[in-house]
Amino acid sequence: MADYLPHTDAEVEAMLEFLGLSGLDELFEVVPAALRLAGGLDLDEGLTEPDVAAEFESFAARNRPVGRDLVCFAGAGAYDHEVPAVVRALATRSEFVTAYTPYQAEVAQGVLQAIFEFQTMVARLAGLPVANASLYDGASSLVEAINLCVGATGRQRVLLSAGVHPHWRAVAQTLASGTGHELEVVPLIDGATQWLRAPRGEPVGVVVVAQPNWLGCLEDLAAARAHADTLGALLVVAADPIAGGVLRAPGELGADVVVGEGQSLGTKLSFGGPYLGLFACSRDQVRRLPGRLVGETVDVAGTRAYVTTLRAREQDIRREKATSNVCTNQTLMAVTAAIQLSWLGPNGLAEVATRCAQGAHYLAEQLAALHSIAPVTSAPYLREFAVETTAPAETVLARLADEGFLGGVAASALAPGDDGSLAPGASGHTIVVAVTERRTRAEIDAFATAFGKAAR
Amino acid sequence: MADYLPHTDAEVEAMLEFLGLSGLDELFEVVPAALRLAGGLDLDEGLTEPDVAAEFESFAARNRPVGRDLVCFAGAGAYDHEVPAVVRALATRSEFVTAYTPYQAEVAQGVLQAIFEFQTMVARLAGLPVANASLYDGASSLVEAINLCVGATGRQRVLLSAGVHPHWRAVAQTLASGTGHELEVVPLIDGATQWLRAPRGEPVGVVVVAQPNWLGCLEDLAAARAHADTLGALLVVAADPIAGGVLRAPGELGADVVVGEGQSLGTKLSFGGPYLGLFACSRDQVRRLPGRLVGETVDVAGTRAYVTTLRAREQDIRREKATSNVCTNQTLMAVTAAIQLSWLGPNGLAEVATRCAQGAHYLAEQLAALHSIAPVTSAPYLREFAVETTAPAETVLARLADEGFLGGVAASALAPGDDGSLAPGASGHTIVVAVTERRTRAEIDAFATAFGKAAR
Amino acid sequence: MSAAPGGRASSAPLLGRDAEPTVFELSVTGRSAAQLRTTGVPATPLERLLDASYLRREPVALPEVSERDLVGHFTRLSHRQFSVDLGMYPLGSCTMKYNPKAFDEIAAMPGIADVHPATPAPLTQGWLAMLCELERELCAVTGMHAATLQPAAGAAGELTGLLLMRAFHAANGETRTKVLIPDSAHGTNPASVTLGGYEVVTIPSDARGLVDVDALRAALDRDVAGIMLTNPNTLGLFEEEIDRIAAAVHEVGGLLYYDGANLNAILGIVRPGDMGFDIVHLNLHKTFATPHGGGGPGAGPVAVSERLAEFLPGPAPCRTADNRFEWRMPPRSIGRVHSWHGNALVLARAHAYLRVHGRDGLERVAERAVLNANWLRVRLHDSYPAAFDRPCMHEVVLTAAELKRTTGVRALDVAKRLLEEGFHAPTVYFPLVVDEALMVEPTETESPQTLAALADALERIARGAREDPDAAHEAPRSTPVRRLDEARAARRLVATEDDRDPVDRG
Amino acid sequence: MSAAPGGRASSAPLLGRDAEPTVFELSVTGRSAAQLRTTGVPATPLERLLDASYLRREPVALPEVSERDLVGHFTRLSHRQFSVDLGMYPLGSCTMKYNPKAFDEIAAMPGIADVHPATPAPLTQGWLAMLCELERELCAVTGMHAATLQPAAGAAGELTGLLLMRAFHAANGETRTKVLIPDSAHGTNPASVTLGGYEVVTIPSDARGLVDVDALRAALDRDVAGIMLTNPNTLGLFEEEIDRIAAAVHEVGGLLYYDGANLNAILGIVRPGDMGFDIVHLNLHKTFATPHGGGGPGAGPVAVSERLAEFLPGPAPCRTADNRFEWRMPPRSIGRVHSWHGNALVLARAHAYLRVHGRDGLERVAERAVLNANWLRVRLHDSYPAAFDRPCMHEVVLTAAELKRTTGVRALDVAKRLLEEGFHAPTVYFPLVVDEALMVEPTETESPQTLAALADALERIARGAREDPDAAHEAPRSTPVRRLDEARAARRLVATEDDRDPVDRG
Ligand SMILES: Cc1ncc(COP(=O)(O)O)c(C=O)c1O
Ligand SMILES: Cc1ncc(COP(=O)(O)O)c(C=O)c1O
Repeated sequence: MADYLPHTDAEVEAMLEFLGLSGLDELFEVVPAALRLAGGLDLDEGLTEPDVAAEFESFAARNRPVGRDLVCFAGAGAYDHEVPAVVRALATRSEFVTAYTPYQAEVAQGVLQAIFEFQTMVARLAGLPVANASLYDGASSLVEAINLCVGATGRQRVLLSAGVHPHWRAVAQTLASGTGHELEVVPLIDGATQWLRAPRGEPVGVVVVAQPNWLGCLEDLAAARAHADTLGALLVVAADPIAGGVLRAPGELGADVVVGEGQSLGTKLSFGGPYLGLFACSRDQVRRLPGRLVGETVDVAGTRAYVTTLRAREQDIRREKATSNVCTNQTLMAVTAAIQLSWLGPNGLAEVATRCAQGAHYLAEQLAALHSIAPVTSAPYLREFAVETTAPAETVLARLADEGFLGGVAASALAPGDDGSLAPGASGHTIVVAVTERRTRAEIDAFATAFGKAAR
Repeated sequence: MADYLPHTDAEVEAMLEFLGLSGLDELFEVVPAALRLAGGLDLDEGLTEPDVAAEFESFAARNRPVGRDLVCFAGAGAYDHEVPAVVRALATRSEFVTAYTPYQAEVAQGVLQAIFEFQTMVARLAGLPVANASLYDGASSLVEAINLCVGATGRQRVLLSAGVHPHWRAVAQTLASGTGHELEVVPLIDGATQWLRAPRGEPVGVVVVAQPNWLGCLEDLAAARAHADTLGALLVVAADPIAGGVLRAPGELGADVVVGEGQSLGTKLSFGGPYLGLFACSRDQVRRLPGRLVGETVDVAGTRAYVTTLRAREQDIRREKATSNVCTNQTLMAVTAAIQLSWLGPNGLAEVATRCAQGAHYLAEQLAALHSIAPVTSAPYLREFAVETTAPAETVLARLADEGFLGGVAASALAPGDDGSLAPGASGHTIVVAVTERRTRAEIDAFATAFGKAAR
Repeated sequence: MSAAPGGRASSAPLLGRDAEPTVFELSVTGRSAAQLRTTGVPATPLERLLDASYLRREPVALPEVSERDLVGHFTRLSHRQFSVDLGMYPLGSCTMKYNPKAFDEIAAMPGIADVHPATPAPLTQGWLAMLCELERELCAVTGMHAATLQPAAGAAGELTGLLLMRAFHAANGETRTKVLIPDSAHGTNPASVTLGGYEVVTIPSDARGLVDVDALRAALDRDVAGIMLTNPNTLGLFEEEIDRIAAAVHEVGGLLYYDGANLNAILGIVRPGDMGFDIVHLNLHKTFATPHGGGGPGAGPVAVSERLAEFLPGPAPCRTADNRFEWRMPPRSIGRVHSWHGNALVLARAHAYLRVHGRDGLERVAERAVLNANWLRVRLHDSYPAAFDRPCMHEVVLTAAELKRTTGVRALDVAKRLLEEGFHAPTVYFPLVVDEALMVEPTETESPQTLAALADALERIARGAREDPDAAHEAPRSTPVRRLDEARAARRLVATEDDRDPVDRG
Repeated sequence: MSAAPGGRASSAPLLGRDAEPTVFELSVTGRSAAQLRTTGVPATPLERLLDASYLRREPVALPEVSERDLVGHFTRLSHRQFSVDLGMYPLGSCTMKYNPKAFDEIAAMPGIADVHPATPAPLTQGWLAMLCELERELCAVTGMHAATLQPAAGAAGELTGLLLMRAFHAANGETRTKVLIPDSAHGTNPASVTLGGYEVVTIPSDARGLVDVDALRAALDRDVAGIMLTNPNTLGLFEEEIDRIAAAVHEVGGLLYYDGANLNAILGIVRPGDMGFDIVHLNLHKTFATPHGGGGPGAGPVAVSERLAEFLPGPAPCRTADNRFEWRMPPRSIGRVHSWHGNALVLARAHAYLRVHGRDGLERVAERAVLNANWLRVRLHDSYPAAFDRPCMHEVVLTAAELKRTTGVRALDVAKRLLEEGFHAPTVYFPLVVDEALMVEPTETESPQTLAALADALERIARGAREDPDAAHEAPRSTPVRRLDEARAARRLVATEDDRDPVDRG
């Protein structure tokens, strides 16, 4: 009998006696007898911690992680960036890990100030004045951005570039079944979103574009802004925070809302979660902001202090009229990101982005030189690009795994073949390949060689 | 250029200017030019943390650790006991890890109270009233115990059971070259120390016995006490703290000083260090106690508080007349042990010891049943025992490693063949095998099978 | 906008007692902590790889600090933060139980944590197997048929559940418009209903603190898509008439949604499925002890009865005939609700928790949680009566209304005084239906001694309120900061370093 | 003697501010935290395996706590503890620099940390290779020929060095009896000399704070086995006449021992070997940033010149001709000085530190350490003059003698006031030769901003001493506890829970 319950039998007895009860069962007398579970839950008996750890060792043995097992060339929304020990050591301090949402600010200045710092960093990255305390992931930030813009414009029609991550688009589509927003995907041609001059029909409230897009291509944000202006719509940019270390800030190029996936900022690949939804917007929209916002103030003694603010937007106060239903968010990842970005600093972040670009271009050169394989688009790219393979993408990846590489992401695994982002029919043979600053020249050389063989 | 230095170049310049210096070199003008190192140290240029981590990954790859690589049946002074995540999480809190010796008690109550608790636990384990805040390892505790007893009795002659760990005896011998103590080894016969009625020569000041001894055999402490009494000597017992969970406390059986190796109490195998020297003694000897001692007191407001006490014994006050030269000790391991023992509790510690005994006896049964291999002595044992092999011990261990077992410790690797603990000539073919509570029946069964094959 | 030249000192006063500068204030131009791997990749200038029009002119104005100052700063911030590991956190509705450290290590195993989410399924069989086991366990605990693990928190689970409701009715050719919610419900419920495209209809509580069944009946018609309930409800009371409620809702073709925030109370005692619920979300970060992280991450899987299973989000992990695992899209799936597969590491921790506890352990959890809450309820009866004077489940909502009337000391003051006493405060002013509510959830991992200490402190506070009410208004005084000017925070919004008045900077 | 029935509450007041009960006081009979692996080994009763005469009747009276209370207790204790990670620790002679977190992870790698020390050498080639590299690095840094890595701390290194001295002289057929030590030496030096079987002869410092070379010469004869020095000495001053000292000692056949506690000042600048030293210990826990652990572990390797190498302790890791590694006993080894191979994980961390810094980085370390100390010396000149008014190395010994004379505020009071200001105190009253000594070692990892803040605080304290000397005597007030009754601790020794007066218990 292993558990975390302190009560000794004698204590349970004493407590029951205090309550005038003769058994634990009586605590549940209010539960109608007919509903009571007979025979207990259909679960095994409890194990001890070391037994359970052994079970997890065997789960782990049936996975192929990056690192000592596979050298990672996969990206497509989740990246193998350096996370130093110092960030892990600080972000796992139990005061951050085992606290709840900072409802009692007097004893939550640690988390509150860290979020304030996080907000500042995200806002500066985005080039916008306000950022919130995080949302679930990139997809949920996108959805909230659309909701915000629809609310602000009163228009439910949304133009979504096919360059936005296919999963994010899928989530937006799912949640639109509740809100009733109309999503229209605008296709890519040669890696760039092809905005139609004047789409027919209802007035458009929101235009969404990704920078870089999910195939790694850099988009022309000025064109997206101009398009949104023509339509009288607000512009949402789904921006990668690492690329943001060297690319112009979307806010400066006219984005009204910037969203992003913050996994790259200190969080492990984690099989996809918990990740970190980034969200920044213009000052005008702050009362529509979803989720928590930390503000600076003073206490009764005049000492600087932090507190969640503009709470009247939130569900616990505003209920059905709230800007969003989010309550629990991804605070620990936000704190982690604040630590990681402080570790990187301005030059470190720029250096990481630059090294990604150098690595990706070096790989492209090698693939071209050794195997005449070129990116499928001529668009400029930073950290990743798509290539076509003769063998089916899944076969290629399986062969590469045998050689010790996570060789990229099959486009078809993420997006249906015809989602507008690729040439028709190409997706079953397309792999998106990413190179981060952690990849050495030797790894890239070995990968380029292996890739040529595997791709045939 | 990767390092941990905050100074920017501009700051260095400003500081030099403030000092009226024109270069960093001038800081070292006091160093005679002839002595100054020309051309820098004969070391490589610095690397970055991830580069160095990669080097350590490759060192690690050239070791065979216990756990996923080798199933551990080795002991002989270092044991593979359960250390739960909770102990690691608490003992690695940076307040404990990055503090210095608690010189300023007002800001060191965390470490001081933890040591006070540790002292209480060690004293209760030993069955003696006082324990110190730790020494380097089992061997250093033994040496300090001998020094204490010599000091107390004024007699430099020491009888050392051959059952005491050979390395500890070796250390005592090395350090005796400074103190001039005369160490005599008393041999084992069939695993038990063979005290001579009345050894000739100088009066004996100290008698030392191990419980269990290094071959795993339980000794008769009452006989050792009686022998010490006959000689008018003090009795030192080198006791294993895990075995202490079920064995009678040496202090209750008359030990004047109890020493031990505390590695089993929450510290990993760590290739031999840092470990933990345990030291407890009777109240009479407290002013001869080596090392730090924490005592309880109150602050000016009457609040209970802890402080290092009886400091007049220590080297920083007493200098050449100090009871010991120890300064830095193994505090972090002592704090770890306090946490581990609190996690175990009275019943947990007894359960661990009992399971060791069950595992060791089960292994012995299997070896006997499958291969007619029996322990080399008929003495009772708890966690380990010695067996003889037909093939040389080193060959047997190499074969077992190929099967995934760390199969024990070759007696000859620790002790010269003729140190009095084994039958003459037996040591090259003797392996000391340990079984802890972490070994499953399946592991023991597989090991017993493999051992029989390997031992031939 | 960038760091103050010169920066501030890193060494701030001791043990969390003094204000800590922001990391930007510690920043000095040119300082840095980052160390990257030496790769040997040719360092082609970026301008040769990308057109300058894409590139920013200045790097992002992030802090520039040494690793030493980084460590000092965030370590000191951690000393200004209460947490479960520091003491009792009786925050009602939040189930702040002890988070076992063993699961931190499990969630950090390289074979678990370092897996890319787009790794092909044949290379992630361990993860898929674990998620399938967890789905089965959640179904066993809730009495449901199938579950999605994608929702990242309770609220995301709610919205997923409402979209399932919508898909179900749509598949039946129905367009229903309303969802019923009791007035004691958590704010996420109505907010989710709106996002689900439904209208909220609020059902009052009766004098017992339970759903007013007559009012419920009156609200029911064929426009009602369903009802969202938690049982025990947010007053900590078991809805005894749940079977009647279920029958009534089902009768008009509505569905019952179970908000799992309070599931801790009934683990192994009664299952939502057996009470008649069709859709259940679980808050793994409450019930199954995954740490809250100062506000997240969580995980809010949704389990459903058989007739709703085909609508679940996907792709979902599935076991194949030959005992392998793959991703499959449920036939009439509403689609994806997460960027990847949900908060996977949180799911892993929950599975570990479930394996350690098992059938026997979970039942003990519920029993001890309910025992602790009732002990506090009875013990505190004279100073803080329960809002509804009947046996409670895992939490109890006390009221300070009488205290306020006689002394002027409000629930908020009691909460702040409790901070001084070393406890986190209960949830206050929720549920909204109780005047001066103090919602206390001790959880099962607190000992009788800790309960007694909490009760002592609360009674001391009540006595103190009579003797010196001002002291309570002044509380807390011993915390890292004192009561905040929240109005100023909203009025003069300073949400980033760049919003600060120039005078307040540096 | 065993736990108080009922125990105390776990939840103690907030953030380290209040006294924490001992873990024994939290104990309740029957409670437990331990969880052991399920093994399937037959659970034969112990009495059947061992004669009852060996067995204790009662289990050891250890605490009985839940895992939750265990975590609460030690987390709260950690909040009552200052550390490098929380702030500046200018403790002279202790080199409390930043301890890089990367090395915590390196020291925890399973292939490093989970290796049994008796694993045969063919299975630990990685460890042996690393230790060989470290030995080479330590020799490069000190200008020595070979080193032992066994000593577990500086004092253990000293004793090892003295035994090497003894073995060396013995091999030359000499029995020398005395070892010279300057009056400013650390207490471990004389204590080690005694344990080495030598008599201590104290050499006075001269007016410059350096060894009085004339006094030294006067003390030298053929009974002198050697001299122990640290350079820079404990006053932070470089012994400029080290070559003359070395020549004089060598002339009488003595050896020079270098106490490496202050090596940080001269890394890459000058090597002990080049100064004429024969034996050097290093404090890896000072110079190479391995964390002090609240008082240990450390590591005190001893490096020696070629003529002493054959006496080094063993077995020592050695590279063989075919580039493998094995353990070898030096030909005339003094023997073992550690249970195994030394504090191996501390050694691993130091190797990592040396690899990250390299030749260039180590020199920067020394430069910045000396720059910081001199900046403080000059900046504080008016309020706390240096005991010896000349350029210092990595640390400076200030004196509060004048402050005491004019205000009654002593070095101790200054130290306690500094605690209130959020800094650890400097080392006080050491070295003994300085009146009211405040020995300040900032280390190189503190920024100019932090130095300025320390200086500001010290000046504030000096000013305050003039205005209100009592306040300084009362300090510290904002720390977890205030000044202690140290006399009572010694008079009524309470060294364990069982020593406490019955009234103080529970
Ligand atoms: C009753 C109730 N329902 C729903 C939620 C929302 O859950 P989450 O915060 O995980 O989104 C909460 C959380 O506090 C709750 O207490
Ligand atoms: C000058 C000096 N020598 C020797 C030592 C002793 O070193 P250790 O504490 O590692 O035994 C110290 C430690 O404070 C010291 O400062």
